[in-house]
Amino acid sequence: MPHVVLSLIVFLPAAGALAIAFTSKDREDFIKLFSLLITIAVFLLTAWLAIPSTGRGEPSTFVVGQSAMQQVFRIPWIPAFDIYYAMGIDGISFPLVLLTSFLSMLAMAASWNIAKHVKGYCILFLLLETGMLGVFMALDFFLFYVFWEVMLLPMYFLIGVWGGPRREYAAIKFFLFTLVGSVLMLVAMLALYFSSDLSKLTPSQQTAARLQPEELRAIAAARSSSTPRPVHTFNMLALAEMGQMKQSPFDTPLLWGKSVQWWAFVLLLIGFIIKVPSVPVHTWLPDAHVEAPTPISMLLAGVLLKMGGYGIIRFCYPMCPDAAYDLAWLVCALGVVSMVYGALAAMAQKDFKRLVAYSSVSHMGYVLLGMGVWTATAGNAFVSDYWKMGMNGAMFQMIAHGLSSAGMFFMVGVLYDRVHHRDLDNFGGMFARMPLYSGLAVGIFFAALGLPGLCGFIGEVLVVLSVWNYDIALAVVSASVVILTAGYILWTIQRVYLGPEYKGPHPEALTPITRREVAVAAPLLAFAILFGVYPQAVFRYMSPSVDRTVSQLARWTKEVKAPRLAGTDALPAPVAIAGPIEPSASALPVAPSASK
Amino acid sequence: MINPVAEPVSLMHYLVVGAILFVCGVVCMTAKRNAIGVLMGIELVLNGANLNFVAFGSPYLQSGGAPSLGLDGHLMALFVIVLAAAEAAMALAIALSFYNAHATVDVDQANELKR
Amino acid sequence: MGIVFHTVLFYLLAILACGFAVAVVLSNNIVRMAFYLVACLGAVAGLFFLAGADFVGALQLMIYVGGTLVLLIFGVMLTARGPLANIQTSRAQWAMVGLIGASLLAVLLYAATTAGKWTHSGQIVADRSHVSKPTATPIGLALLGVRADRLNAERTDAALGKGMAGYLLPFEIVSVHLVVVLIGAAYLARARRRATTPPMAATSGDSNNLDPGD
Amino acid sequence: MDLAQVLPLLLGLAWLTPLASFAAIVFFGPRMGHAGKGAGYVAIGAIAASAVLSILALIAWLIAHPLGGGHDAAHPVAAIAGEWYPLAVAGELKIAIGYYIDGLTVAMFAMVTVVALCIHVYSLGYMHEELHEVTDPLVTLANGQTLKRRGRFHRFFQYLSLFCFSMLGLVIAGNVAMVFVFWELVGICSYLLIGFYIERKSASNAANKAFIVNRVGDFGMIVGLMALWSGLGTFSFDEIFQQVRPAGHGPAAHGHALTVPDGMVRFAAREEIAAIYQGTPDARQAEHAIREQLPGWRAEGLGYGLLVVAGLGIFCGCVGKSAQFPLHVWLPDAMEGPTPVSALIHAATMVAAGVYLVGRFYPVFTPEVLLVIAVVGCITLFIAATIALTATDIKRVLAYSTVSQLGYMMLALGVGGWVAGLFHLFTHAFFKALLFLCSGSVIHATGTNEMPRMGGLLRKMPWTAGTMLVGCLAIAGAGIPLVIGLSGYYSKDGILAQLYSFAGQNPSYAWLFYVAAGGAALTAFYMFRLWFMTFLGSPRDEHVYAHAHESPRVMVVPLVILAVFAVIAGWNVPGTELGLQPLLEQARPLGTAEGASQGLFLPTLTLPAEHLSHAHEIHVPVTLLAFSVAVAGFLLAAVIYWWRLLDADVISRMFWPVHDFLRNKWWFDELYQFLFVRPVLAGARLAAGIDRVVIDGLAHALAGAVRLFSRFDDWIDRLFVDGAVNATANVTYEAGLRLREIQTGAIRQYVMWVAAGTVGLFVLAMFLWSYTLAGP
Repeated sequence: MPHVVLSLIVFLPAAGALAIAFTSKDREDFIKLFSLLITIAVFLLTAWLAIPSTGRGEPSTFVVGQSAMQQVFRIPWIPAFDIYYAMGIDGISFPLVLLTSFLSMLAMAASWNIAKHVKGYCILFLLLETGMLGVFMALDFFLFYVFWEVMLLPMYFLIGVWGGPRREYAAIKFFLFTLVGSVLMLVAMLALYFSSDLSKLTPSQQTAARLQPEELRAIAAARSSSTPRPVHTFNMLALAEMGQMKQSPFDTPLLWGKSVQWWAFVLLLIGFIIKVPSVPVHTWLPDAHVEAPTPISMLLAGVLLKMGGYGIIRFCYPMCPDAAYDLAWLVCALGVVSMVYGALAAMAQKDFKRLVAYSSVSHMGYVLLGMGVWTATAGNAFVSDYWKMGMNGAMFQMIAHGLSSAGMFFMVGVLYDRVHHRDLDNFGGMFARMPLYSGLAVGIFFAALGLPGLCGFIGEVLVVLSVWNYDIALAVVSASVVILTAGYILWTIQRVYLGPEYKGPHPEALTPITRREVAVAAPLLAFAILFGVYPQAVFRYMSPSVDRTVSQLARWTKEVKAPRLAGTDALPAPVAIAGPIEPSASALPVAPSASK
Repeated sequence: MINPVAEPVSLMHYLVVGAILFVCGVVCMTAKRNAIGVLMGIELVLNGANLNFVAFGSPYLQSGGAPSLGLDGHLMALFVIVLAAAEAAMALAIALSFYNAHATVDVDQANELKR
Repeated sequence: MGIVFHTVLFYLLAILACGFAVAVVLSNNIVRMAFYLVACLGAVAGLFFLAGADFVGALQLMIYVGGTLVLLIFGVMLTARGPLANIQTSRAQWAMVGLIGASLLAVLLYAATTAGKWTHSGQIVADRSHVSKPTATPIGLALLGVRADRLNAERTDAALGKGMAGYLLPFEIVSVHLVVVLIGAAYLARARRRATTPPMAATSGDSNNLDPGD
Repeated sequence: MDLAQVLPLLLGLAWLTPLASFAAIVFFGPRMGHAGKGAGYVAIGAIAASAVLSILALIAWLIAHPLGGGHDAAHPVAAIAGEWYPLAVAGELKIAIGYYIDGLTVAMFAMVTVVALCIHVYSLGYMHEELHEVTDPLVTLANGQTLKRRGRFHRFFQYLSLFCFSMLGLVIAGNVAMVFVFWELVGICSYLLIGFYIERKSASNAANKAFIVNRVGDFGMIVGLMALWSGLGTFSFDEIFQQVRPAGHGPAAHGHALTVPDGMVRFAAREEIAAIYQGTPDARQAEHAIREQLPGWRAEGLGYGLLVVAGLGIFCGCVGKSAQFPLHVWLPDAMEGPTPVSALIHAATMVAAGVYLVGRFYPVFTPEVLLVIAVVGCITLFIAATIALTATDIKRVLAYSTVSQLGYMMLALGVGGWVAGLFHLFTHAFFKALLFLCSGSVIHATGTNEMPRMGGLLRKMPWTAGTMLVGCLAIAGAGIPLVIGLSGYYSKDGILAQLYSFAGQNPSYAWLFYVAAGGAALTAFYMFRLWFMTFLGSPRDEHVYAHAHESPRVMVVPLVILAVFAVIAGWNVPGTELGLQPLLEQARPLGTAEGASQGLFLPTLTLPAEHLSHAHEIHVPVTLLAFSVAVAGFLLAAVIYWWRLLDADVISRMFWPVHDFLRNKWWFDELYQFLFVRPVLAGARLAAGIDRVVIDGLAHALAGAVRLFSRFDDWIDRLFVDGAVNATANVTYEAGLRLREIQTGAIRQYVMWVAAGTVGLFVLAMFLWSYTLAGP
């Protein structure tokens, strides 16, 4: 009963929001407690899903090691436009789902200080959680888009109502930037929809795309018809299959000599890098973070930014591989520029939260870079291992950044709750006043610094190590970011936590960290350490799917793109790429036996 | 010249009486400022209508060849009577209530909603 | 052709009914109006008998004359005090009312006298065999859902079956309606003791709350 | 039991015990005994257990591989390599946590744990005051008072335990990635311990400086790692060495000559490979063609540059960690930390990790890289030694001395003296730890770091003075020439002999030898300057002198133990070949015994094999030379600071430009401030400014334009669209107002209207539809 579990996970928060809507707004404590219980329930559900399935019979939980989509279901929703209510999870989305439910739980626990309009806050918060979870689980492009927008609106209000002094400005900025992105995404989505044609899929591809009987009938009808009419679809799996076909329906020219998939890739990429965010469309982030209340900052940095990366790996690459191959340099360059630029900008900040926000820009640059390193080229004998490493690193970096940035924002929030300012030059001496807090905070900051043994290191090092094979100059520049990162983080620690005494206002308010705050921060740090020491805990879930995506693209490069580049299609390549992917026939660049 | 008493009564006769009662009722409703008077007008109107029902349902008055309502007419009349009773009770209660509040039963004084 | 007593009786009763109705209209004294109305309704009951509607007539006497009008007279007595008993209507209004009443009467009389013309002729549906029978039993049966008078009828709706188009449901609705109305009337007309509300309750903020319990 | 199973177990346990101690102190530290005093004992217990386990491992190793086999390159002792668990796997690429154990590893374990144990015990006494509330006279609060704070005894030992864990992990690491992991961890421990006095601005600045400068080195190291990784597809030492030093290559049949691995050749020949793949449809045929081409490409030199980059990159990391020029600036500042920390981390172990890594990674370095290492080491030793001449802070003198000695090690490694360089690492660890602990004892007694305020302390603290004299003699390389000497005598002689051998082969690089020899004189000079200024002469500051006292036994005993090691570390067990030097000789990596030559870019450079330097004609003159320059340095120091025949002030005034130059540490800090720090900060401000002005400006301008257009649109709307709508509404409203007057609220009127309406309807019906109504 996959649809029950997944739907329950997605819509339980929404149901909770509905229940709260019928509760008196004066019962604030009850509402908070109820929301917390809902988020805990969602987390427990996802955690239950994470228990590896035994593999006997119909798997009810996640099957570790399976690379394909799991728990898939597709139910007609708006049949007139081929829109399905389709969900599923795989190694790419499931860790993000877990991260979302985990951070939502902690963020709700961090929301105890919210005093204004508690009822409205909790309702919007839970709606936001539904949107976030839905984005990661949706398997229908349209459904994805709906959830994407569902998540946008509560965020706007959460920033705009519960934010700081310039909240309206920040909320509108956030909203407009993201809306531009989603409009472009909508255009791309429609372009892909109207170019798609299910009847071009082979039977094995149809199975892989989980086509429903009515769709198969439509295909049969279209094929037998004297005037062939394309069968459009929003099915993400089918779109990916189509994008990687030898004669892809997305290859038709659209505008200025560029194909449909080129335009779709560019539009989608812009939409997603706004969310990531990457330079130069990142300026909404510092403002939104500075103004948003602490728990919302946690979610914004911890989950929302990940949707950009998720979108790129789920949409841009599998659906538009041709454009992705041609524009891989752009993705990499954006990533590197973001890394350097974000780190530099962070160094110049005086506002604590702004600094953390810019660190997010820098850290999310790794994600773009890791995804972009398309090393499976002819010169590398189409070996995709380095790209796999980069992609795995990028995905891991998303999880790691989700933990560390949420932690950092929470740590800033703890201070802000007490002294009500964030001026970095007016702190100091926290170690003496709040030793436990400072210990946790420094631990989390070290995780962001990329210290080995903490989660930030793994993602960064995998990404950086994978770049050299793609481009040496980019690799060197990206490696240099470790210096800048150390610079701004250590400088921050020095200014806030070290030193003889606190210099700012309200020194009397600096009470020790409460038990509730420890309960939020400690799990974050604990997971940061766990994932830093034993990253396989994440990779076991993630790698099979990531590797499969990369392998498919590598195979596509070998069988479709390389002949295209060579200007000859004479290669005896199969018509389509589908089915199980065997390890590449060619060995690693190095065969030790060869030199012995 | 036809002798009126030698002719059997036709439907028309009843209808004429009903019409007269009806008009009297309407005039009563319109002209009386007393709420009770208005009520009485209503009773007259209802009776006029009732007379019509009964006349149409009567088997003796078929000279015009009109189809008889039969028992249905009687039943309609019955319902009207009962509902009139209900209406009278209700209206009187309202009138009393109004009287308690305003110490008058002049319907022209009942114009609070207009203000 | 001799005198048809039925006709004579009709004229008599008709004149009585109309006369008393006019008297109700013209009278200014509310008590007298009530009396005239009683007489008028009694005459109408007579007309019902004449038309063969014995049960309706009986009920007319019982409910109207014996019930409703008693109720009305109670109302009169409760509200009629001194100068308030007769509230004068202006002459201009009378003129207006008269004009409209006369034209309405004209229209209705025209309609009544031409009734035969606009009804379809030649279709006498009712079975004459039971006309002389009393109507109370068939009406009672009809109120219970059985149309004894239609048992032999040819035209019935197929869905209902012969004799099965009675008035059980309307009857029930009417009875419930009556109960509701009476309870509502009793509630509306109950004595209010607003003046005796204690000052504490008046200041407690819910003095405008129409709570029947106080 | 099988050694391949026992050693990983023993060393793994020795590695993890300090981690357990760290975890225990993190969670229960403040509650351990009075004011966390128990934490010290926990940490000492852990490191003692580590030491025992390490020595057991050493014994096991020596039993399995007895020393004395000579330079048997044909049958090298195989290292024990394996992996514990993977960190990340991508296709056939894998990064894992593993181990690589050979003689060097075992020896390092024993050295690190023993020195650390001594220092732990010493710290028990040195950090004693952290048990109470501490008054820090160096920190002044805003209200003018000096800082009073709670003691942080347990935290100190917590960091020490973490450091020991990280350092041992670095040593046992089975691959370069794991080395990097622990490289960073020792870095952060160093950061935490340098900044132990968090209230002092200078301390936190120094900590930041140390970490960031190290990160600069790490940047280079990452570049090296990337080159290595992309070329070889593995980080494991074992596999790297197999690929770089394949059997059967080289002059001798058993010679493992340096070979550019296939992967690097392929990486450099990407365009050719792409061409082959595009010309050959079948992947297997293409692979075959590529394999045939590989030797040719290698002969063309493809991929050699990548190997050089990899070597230089790795060395870059070592430069940072071992404080070599140009990244040496952090180490002297790191003396802000407590003195035991300086002894353990910044003298004996962590800073030697760079040297250790160069030694470990030795087979991968091409002659060009080795030359760079040698030159950097040489420059470092000279610069640091000169700065040490004028420093007055006792710890800074030792710090520069450390930098200089590390330079010696690098220099030795760079000219092919693998054993010499690493041997010096070990001996240096003992005597430099000893020297630092002695200086700590002095500081503990006098409360000051400044040597000009000391003097005549010999009478007050004889034990400290005695052991420190041993240390000075050891570092100066004292001994009876050609007969016997302290540990430094052997190691320094080894370095100079190899240099001499190298200079003989490469006359154009002979200056390396002269600088090193001169450095030996400088070493003797500044060390004895330190000792004389501190312990001899008359007290210069009566207050300090009166305050001084010998340290408690808990601090003196480690001094004595270390002094013993400083004396004997260079000796073999009499009558046998059992000693440090033979152990290292046994651990010599593959293919390095024959020396190296014929680099692609420097074909004339030749690194002589190390055993050549043991030849009599090299060994004897070098030993005598080294002894004489050391004596010269000692005599000069004695003339100035002991016998006072020359006045130091007069000399410094005479050579004031040189003196100023050295006092200001060659202006390195200022130079870097100007060259790097300020431009980066300016870049940061620029980036923030671009965000604020350009990008946000653009967004705001766009928003403004849209709002302007919307205002225009609004005007259109109000004029036309709204006009029409409003007009409709107004008309309706007016009509409503009129109609409202009919609503009198009078029931009677309503009835009248109904009646009138009925009449009207009837009339209308009769006139219009009379025929219809009347029927036929």
